[in-house]
Amino acid sequence: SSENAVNRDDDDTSGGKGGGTYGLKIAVVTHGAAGDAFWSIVKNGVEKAGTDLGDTIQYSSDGDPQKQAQLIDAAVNQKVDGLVVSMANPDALKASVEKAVAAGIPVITINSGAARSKEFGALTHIGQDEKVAGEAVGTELANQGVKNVVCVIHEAGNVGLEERCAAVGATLGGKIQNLQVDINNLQSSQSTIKAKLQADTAIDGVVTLGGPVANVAAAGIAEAGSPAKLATFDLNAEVAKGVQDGKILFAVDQQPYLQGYMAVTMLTQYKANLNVLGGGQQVLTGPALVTKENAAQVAELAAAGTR
Amino acid sequence: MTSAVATTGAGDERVARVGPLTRLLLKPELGALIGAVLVFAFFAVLSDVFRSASGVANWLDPASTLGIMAVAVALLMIGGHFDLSAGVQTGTAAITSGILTTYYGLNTWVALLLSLALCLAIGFVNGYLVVRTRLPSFIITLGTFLMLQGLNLGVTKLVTNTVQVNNFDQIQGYGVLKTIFASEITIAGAPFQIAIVWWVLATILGSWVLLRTRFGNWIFAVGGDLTAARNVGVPVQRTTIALFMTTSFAAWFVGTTQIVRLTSIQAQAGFGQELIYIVAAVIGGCLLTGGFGSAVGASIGALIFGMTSQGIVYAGWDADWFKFFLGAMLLLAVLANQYIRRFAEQSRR
Amino acid sequence: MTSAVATTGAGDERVARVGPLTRLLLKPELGALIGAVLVFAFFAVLSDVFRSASGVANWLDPASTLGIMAVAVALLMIGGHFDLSAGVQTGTAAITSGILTTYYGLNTWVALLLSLALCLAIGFVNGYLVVRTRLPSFIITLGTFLMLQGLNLGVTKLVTNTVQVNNFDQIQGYGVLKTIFASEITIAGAPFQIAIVWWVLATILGSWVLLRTRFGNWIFAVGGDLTAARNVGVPVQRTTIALFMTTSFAAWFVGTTQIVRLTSIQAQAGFGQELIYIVAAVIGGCLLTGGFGSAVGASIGALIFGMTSQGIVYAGWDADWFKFFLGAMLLLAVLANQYIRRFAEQSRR
Amino acid sequence: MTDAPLLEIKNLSKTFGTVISLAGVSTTVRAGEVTCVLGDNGAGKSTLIKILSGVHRPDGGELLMNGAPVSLGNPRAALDAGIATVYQDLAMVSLMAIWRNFFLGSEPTKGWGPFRRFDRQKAIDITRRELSSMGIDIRDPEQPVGTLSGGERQSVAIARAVYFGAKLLILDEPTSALGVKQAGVVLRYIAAARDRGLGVIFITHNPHHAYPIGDRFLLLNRGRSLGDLAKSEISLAELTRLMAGGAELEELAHELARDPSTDETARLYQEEAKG
Amino acid sequence: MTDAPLLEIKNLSKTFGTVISLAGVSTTVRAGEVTCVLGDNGAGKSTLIKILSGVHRPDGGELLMNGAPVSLGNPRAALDAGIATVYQDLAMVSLMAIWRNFFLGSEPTKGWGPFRRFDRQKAIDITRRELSSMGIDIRDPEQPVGTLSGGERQSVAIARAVYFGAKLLILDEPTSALGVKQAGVVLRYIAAARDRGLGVIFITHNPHHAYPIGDRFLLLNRGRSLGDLAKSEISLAELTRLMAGGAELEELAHELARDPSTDETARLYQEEAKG
Ligand SMILES: Nc1ncnc2c1ncn2[C@@H]1O[C@H](COP(=O)(O)OP(=O)(O)OP(=O)(O)O)[C@@H](O)[C@H]1O
Ligand SMILES: Nc1ncnc2c1ncn2[C@@H]1O[C@H](COP(=O)(O)OP(=O)(O)OP(=O)(O)O)[C@@H](O)[C@H]1O
Ligand SMILES: [Mg+2]
Ligand SMILES: [Mg+2]
Repeated sequence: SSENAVNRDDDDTSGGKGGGTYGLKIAVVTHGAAGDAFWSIVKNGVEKAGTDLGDTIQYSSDGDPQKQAQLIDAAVNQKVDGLVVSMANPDALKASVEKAVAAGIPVITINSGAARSKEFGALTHIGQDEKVAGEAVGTELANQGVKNVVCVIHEAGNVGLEERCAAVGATLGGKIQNLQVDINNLQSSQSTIKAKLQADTAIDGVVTLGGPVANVAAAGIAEAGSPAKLATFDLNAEVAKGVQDGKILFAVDQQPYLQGYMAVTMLTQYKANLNVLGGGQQVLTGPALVTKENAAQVAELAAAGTR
Repeated sequence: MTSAVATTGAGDERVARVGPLTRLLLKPELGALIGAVLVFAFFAVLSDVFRSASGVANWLDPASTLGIMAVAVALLMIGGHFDLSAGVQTGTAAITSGILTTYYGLNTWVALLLSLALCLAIGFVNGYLVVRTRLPSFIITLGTFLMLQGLNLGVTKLVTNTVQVNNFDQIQGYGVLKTIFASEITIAGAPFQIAIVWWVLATILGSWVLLRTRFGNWIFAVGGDLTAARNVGVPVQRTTIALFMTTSFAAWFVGTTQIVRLTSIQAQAGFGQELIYIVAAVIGGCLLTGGFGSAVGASIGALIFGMTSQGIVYAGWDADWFKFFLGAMLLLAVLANQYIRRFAEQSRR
Repeated sequence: MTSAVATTGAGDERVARVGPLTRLLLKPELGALIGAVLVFAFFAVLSDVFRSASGVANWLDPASTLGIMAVAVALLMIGGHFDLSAGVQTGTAAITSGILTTYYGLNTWVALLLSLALCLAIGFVNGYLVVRTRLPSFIITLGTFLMLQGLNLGVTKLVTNTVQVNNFDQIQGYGVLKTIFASEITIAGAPFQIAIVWWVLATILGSWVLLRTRFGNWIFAVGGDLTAARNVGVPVQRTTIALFMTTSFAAWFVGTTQIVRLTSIQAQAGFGQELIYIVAAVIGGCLLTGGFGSAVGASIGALIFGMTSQGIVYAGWDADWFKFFLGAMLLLAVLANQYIRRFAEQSRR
Repeated sequence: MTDAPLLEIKNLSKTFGTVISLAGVSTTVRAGEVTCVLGDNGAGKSTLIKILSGVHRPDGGELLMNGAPVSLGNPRAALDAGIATVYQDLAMVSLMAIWRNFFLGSEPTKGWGPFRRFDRQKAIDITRRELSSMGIDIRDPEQPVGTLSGGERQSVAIARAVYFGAKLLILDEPTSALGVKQAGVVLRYIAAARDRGLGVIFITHNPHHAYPIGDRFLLLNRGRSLGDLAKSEISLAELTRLMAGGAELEELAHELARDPSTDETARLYQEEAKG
Repeated sequence: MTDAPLLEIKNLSKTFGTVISLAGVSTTVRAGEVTCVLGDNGAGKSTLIKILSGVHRPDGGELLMNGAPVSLGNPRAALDAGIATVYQDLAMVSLMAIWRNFFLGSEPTKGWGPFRRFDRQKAIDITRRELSSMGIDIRDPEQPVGTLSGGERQSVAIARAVYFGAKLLILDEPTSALGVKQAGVVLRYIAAARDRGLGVIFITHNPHHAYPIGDRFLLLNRGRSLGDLAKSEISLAELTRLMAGGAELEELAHELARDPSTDETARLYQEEAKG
């Protein structure tokens, strides 16, 4: 019964094989946990750029700043041609990034750490702080009349997630409280969200910080019979569907694919041609809001892991 | 020699009398049960939603899947072993079923059987390596834990290009699966998950096996004194492997429940849960060194954990301090449990 | 009776002869050492950067801080206990020093002493609860682990409004701290972290304490047979508490190294590391049940772990499969270790 | 077949690491006879019986049961061959109840298929009966074995082996921790087993326990055989002398007493030594 | 002070959960004398000595040392009061080397301040010397105790207690696992300790071991005292009878033998019983 194969790719959204022959070796060192939805899209982006341009990509990541610094050191040791780094904790990476720059390796920072990028000697920064995306969510929710928000943190103490929640609160103008759930046990996360809504019926908005949590939050809101509106960071196929169905008000998309793809492309162009897009100014990849109007278009792409 | 045949049982002058209450208090599960009652009372006072039917249904839900795993893990722990790969195996089960159906179009039941076979095979390998190498199960299952974690992510990425498998609700036969694994039973107006029923059944089965079968006797023996067990002819290797496979079966069951409930599964699902299973078993009175414990106790441990983690939310405490409260509650529960047992032991003189 | 006084030592007809090589192979650390050599050889073949001076400096770096903790944790494990809170205590130490200086303006040295005192107090509480309640240390330190995790986050958020403490390099005396905790020593053109020196010293000290002091004798006894140790008058409680405090001291040292190196610290720092410490100790031959193991072994375990985790990067393997390779390497290392010991035991006949 | 002894041990040897525990030891055990193994501490007695009960595998030598070579790869194999053993370290699980230990590895079951279960009541009843017929009056079969006194534990182990022993019963110092009464009961048990036609291997340090009941005596010293003799070839006095030297015993009694001249024990030992 | 006995035990009692182990037991131990505690299995002998060595705390009764009441809260306190014990379960750590076990809890040190360390060489030398003077020829003091034979382990425990015993030496069935030779050595040790002026409490099931050396006999039965007698008040025959009944022993010897009429052991037991 091959009708079971509801997820089989029928058309390829990856955009051809590419024919680049740059042959550079580029290391990408991020702070995203292995298996994190957002960072897996970034990884897809850098790898696609690698195939398109004919570069060799070495992607590694660790949420612990010291380990991330050691991974950068390892890349520098290997004398890579370019380095892409996300800086959730810039201070911790300072020494390692500067060492790379000193070794003559061009560095581009992505996602977080925009403010310190220049100082450490990076060519440019792609993407924006979580703050910008968070503020966009807060503003939009305020526009929708939401006043009492619970922000669902799925990894306690994660710098990026905390920044997102704080930024939502900054522009919301209402009350915001955090709620902790376990991303690795979504079923119990759903119970926890439900418990929060049952316990505090004044809540009229829920913000989740990743696609998978958004889906269980939607189910939790429904089961608790709460009127709360749901917004989320980051996309995945189910989120796109949820937005289409009206279960999710909107999703904010930082276009992680682009952060990865562009970083590799710009490094390649720099090595080949000493080009720097924006002349060293920060290059923004978002935030783009995915709402009911445009959700249908990105659903397919999200399922393919590029949005 | 006047062979002093026993005046059977009753009325030995060397045996002091003991009240039935004290006797009850001495059972390990009962200490845990009192801990559970305390935790319940505590949160019930703080929040009336917590003690409402829908509140109870809500916190019984996470307790139920945790409880099913805790019972299997308790059996394994009584048998003297750990399974650090138990958590990720729930993910492996769900991911395998999901990919086989939604990507490779296999028949739903065939796919479920294949993922069950895979889990049992993993359990077998865990057990086989443990008995053959005589290395601690902690280190062996740590190896399989890491490998499965990598496999779950690597395979999911490879097949789906994302880190999750979706649309499980669109396969044929999903309705039946939903009835078995994820239907709801309405009691007092609140929807109770069917997993709660499975949990109760698992506890009864686990208890029965432990206390009423020869396999149960072997479990206690293997965990209590491996050399002695081997010397009296207990099939040590078979028992150990069977225990690991039981844990894997439970992981398959819970993993399937998850993908049916959520209709999708994350590559990292289940990661880190293995410790919570062990915690539930230990709160319920299982010895970490093996040879002692009970299935009922492990279930109550799961209940305490479920109530505490949801109760903190009902009580409306600051999320930043969530782990602090969780830790404090756990510590208080086990300390209370211990104190009650000591007290009972004192008073039985 | 002709009191058969011993023909001292040498030349007992019941003792078979054994080569010095076999004797060497039987030491637990040596098995681990061979595992380490295998892992090194493996990655050295795959990547020439791995075996270059700068490569070595790079993978010795994570091994060093892990190794310092692993030695302390090994002592604790030989004494029959676990400390699940060891990882987060590194965070607690660094956060306390960071907040006390950069937010409350305390003198650097006073702040460091206060955070040391705090860590030692945590270790004391862990040990005290374990000896008083006689509950397994696993469950007690799980409680403190969760509580500290909550405290680290809660306090950091409360004081800084963010989840990290920054600008530690701007406190007075930072230069001295940097020299002690985070300076680099250049050998063969590659910068080696001073933590490596501390690691070596910690290993030597740990080994010396274990094998050459009475405290070391007590550690083996307490972990090997608690009742026997108590019966012959070993100060069981004091020994246990001292072991927990030693682990806390190591956590303080490593935490301080971190904040000095990174000049900032995150609220979740150290979380999850506790298991890796235990893994390193176990790879190095420590028994999970206590009473057996060595500091050198634990250090080699840390080395294996450090080489493997960095080696996978040097080998250029796909990060999605990282955990898979890590697990496979660990399993291979312990299996090789075990195989070598078996082989040595066979051949010594 | 009829002529072959129940068990024949030929040139058995065993080395642990650097330690040679057993070197070329031979003896025979016949059905309906008791073979006593005697020897100093560390002579290798326990090692010998551990090989016979499948715990250790020998490094050299041969085992014949009823004339046919057997290999006892594990304790289960030995049990299945009808060999039941009381180990010196008893092989009991301290945390488990007496009745569970009694039937460990040979649990009686009732019911069928998936409902086959441990027949608890039967197990408890048999345990109580077997122990009380040994003069051990257990208060509660649910008591964990770990809380029994040394001698009580020993009695449980012996009762178990006697109950399950089919062809060959091995007892490693079963009487050492026992009171005079209980030791008497054990010797009676051994005699009863022998009279039922079982072969028995009995290890002891007490010549007074060994001689009355033994039919064959294997004397070990530092892993080697000092002699393997039938009862007709040796007297109690000789046996005692071989085990310790009679003159020495006599001397000892003198030495221990404060005033040897008036001590009656000395006389007793003297007499004993004379045989 | 001079008149007060080294240790006086008054009305001691102890209950474990539902089990009454000891109920109102009294006796005295004088310096330079041996008090033997005799009794069936489970009589409460080990419980008594565990109270004396600080392992258990009594539920009732009093302990006086040199006339002054003492409370032995833990084993360290007992050791510091000069009481050294050989436990029935030996209190040794199996995984540790012989010499480490020997000095466990009382390690000799050298050096000072932070460099104070376990004096290894001294410990190893003393261990080897003390053991070989007991006739135990250890091959390697580094051997883990767990790999020693039962009797070897026993000897190490005894050698340790004798070495560290200051005022009162307690031995719980020290000879039960020992060969005839080694048992003789232990008895000699006890006599030597006594002659050095130590008080000794000696537990055994063997009247032949107890009588020659004992000055006082405490007979326990099911937790209660059957009598607390000086040597002058009792003969070996009586003692043996009290412990098991002489007639029964005789009968047993008959029973065990295949052909009682010709058996010399029966005669021997008869003689013994007559005293
Ligand atoms: N597993 C082992 N590893 C190393 N050596 C061992 C092991 N088992 C026994 N030995 C050694 O073999 C020798 C014989 O031991 P065994 O236990 O057979 O003696 P035994 O005759 O039973 O003595 P006892 O009368 O004291 O019980 C001893 O010296 C002992 O140290
Ligand atoms: N920790 C304990 N818990 C429960 N009961 C115990 C405990 N220790 C001893 N007992 C019980 O107390 C009684 C006396 O035990 P004890 O060990 O003192 O006997 P004993 O005279 O030394 O016997 P043996 O000669 O067999 O060594 C026994 O019946 C035993 O079951
Ligand atoms: Mg023996
Ligand atoms: Mg006793």
